[in-house]
Amino acid sequence: MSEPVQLTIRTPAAPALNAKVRGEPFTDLPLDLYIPPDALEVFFETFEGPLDLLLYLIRKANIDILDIPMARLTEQYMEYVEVMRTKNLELAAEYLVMAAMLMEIKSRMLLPQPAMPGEEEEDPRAELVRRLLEYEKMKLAAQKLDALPQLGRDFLPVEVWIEQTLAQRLPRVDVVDLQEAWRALLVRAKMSQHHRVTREELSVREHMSLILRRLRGGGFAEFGDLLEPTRGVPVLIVNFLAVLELARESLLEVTQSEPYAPIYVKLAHAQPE
Amino acid sequence: MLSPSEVKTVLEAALLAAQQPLPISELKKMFDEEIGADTVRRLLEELREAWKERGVELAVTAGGWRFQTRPSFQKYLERINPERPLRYSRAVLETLAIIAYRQPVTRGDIEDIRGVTVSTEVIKRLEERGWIDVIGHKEVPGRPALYATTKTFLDDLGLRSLQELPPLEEIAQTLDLTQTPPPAPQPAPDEPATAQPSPA
Amino acid sequence: MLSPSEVKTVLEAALLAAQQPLPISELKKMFDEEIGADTVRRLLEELREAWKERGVELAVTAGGWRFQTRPSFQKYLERINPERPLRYSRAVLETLAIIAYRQPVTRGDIEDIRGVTVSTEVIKRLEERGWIDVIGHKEVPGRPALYATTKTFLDDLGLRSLQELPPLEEIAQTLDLTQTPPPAPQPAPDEPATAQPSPA
Repeated sequence: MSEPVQLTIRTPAAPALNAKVRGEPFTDLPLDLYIPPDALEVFFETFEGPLDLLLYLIRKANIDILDIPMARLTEQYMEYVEVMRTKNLELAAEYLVMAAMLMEIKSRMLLPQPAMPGEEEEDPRAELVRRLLEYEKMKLAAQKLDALPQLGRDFLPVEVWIEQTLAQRLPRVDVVDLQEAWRALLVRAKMSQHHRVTREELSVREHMSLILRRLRGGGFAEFGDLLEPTRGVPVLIVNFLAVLELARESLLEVTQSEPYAPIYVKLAHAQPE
Repeated sequence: MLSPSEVKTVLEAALLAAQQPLPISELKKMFDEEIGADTVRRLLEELREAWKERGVELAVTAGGWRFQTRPSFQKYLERINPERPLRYSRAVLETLAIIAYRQPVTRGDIEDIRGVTVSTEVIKRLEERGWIDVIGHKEVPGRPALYATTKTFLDDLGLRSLQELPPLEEIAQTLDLTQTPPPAPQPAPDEPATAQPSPA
Repeated sequence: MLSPSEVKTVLEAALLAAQQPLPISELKKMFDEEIGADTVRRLLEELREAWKERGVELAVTAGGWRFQTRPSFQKYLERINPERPLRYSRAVLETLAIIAYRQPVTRGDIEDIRGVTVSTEVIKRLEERGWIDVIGHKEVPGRPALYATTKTFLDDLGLRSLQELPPLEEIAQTLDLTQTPPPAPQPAPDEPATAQPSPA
């Protein structure tokens, strides 16, 4: 299809058209509508769907929307749809559904009318007109909404810095948070089997940390001192287990020069810090 | 006990620092003394008057009182705030209009009015902007979501309530086709050319 | 050509709406006309003077000029800007929990348990808070640091010792993950039943 597209639309006046090609608004369309092929796609893209196209045809031809000449409108609509099809423009299914609807209305208009107006029989066009009017209302409302000053686009909120005199704020953490964190870990890793830590183990681990802290200087400590025997049997046992655990994890070096000599403990490879 | 002018200074500082519009009920909380809502309102009106000639104005929106820059200053401010929201497509704007004026609506309702399918993208953009949200589900098969506009929508457009939305244009006097059509040729209802916002 | 007072109005609006301090070089960009840095500085000084008696002041920081509330107004503002409690991210909380319950641990240990890498940022935040520190190095290749919780940690959480942390078994049981119930009701030897601190 290389020949130019020729559309004839009888139109007495050209009302404002909300269409733009390359940023230039289509204001004055010739009565015999000729659209350059490369502009055609842009032209059709300006329509938001069949209702939008129909509205354009109606308003352009200055048709009374309450008394639509169905034959003429359907014919013009079909011309556009045909152009879209022949130009291989992607034609949304809605355009075809609308075409079918228009034809149906047209054929119902041909049926014998009831003798008197105001009878039960509804105008076959009523539903279409209702939809066109509602859509046009919303289309215009959308333009008005867009014309309202908009935060971020047309004006900015004022939000001055709040100068804090108080100490820097720090996040709060309480025991429940830690509990929740651990619970989350369990749920994720299903590690209950691997990490069954008992209360005793926890105290062992606490004392492991304490012993490491004490030895941090790098020197030796006497095994007996580390056990803190004066703090009672539970502490002594926990400390003993802690030292064993540390030694097992190669964190401590335990030395004894000869049997029954004092046992000394120091950090493995302690480096002066 | 603070003098009225001290109260006004506090109100001004609070509103300048606020992250969102503040209603009078909230502003009152700053003062130990019982200060009536009427007094606060009067002082706010005085403040608004005092800011009249500035680049920033005190406005009232759905959420309360807010300082905001005047649109006429945007041309200066945008040179140092280069990030601006993109303009919305017609699909987004029409969907927004339908939700704003016909809420609560389902996606199906929107599609009926627009005559085309509404993409998820369009709904998502409006949701992400915080302008619409799901307020329930329609009790029909599929229980489709019901959308409505939010307070943020009103705030961002500087509206106090949905009543302040631009009135819908009455395009035809009547939808009732059984009545006699209007005798005069109907003037084209298109908006004047100036009403259409010019794209930047 | 803007008059000096118009320029000042624009400067004020820009600074009130700015999200961060603005240097003079930035402020100058708003004007077509070549307005000298000296002029801008003089106008800013005038603005600063004009705001002297208000709840908001124009201040100069390292990054430039900015409006900020006066510290003396803090007491009013904080009643309506209820500071949302800051929260640590899940990564920080889980890392802290692991160090608390499994100390001394290396970063590798933490990563094993969490199943994801632990960022230096997370460790640093806890160290800066004074809640964890390095108490040694593990004698394995790379000599990774061993982390443990500090006394500050216990103090800040209102604990006398780590044993007052909720027992892990209890946590596990509430999940119904452990098959076998504990053999006997566990009598905590050195701790009254009420010792578990109630979170404030």
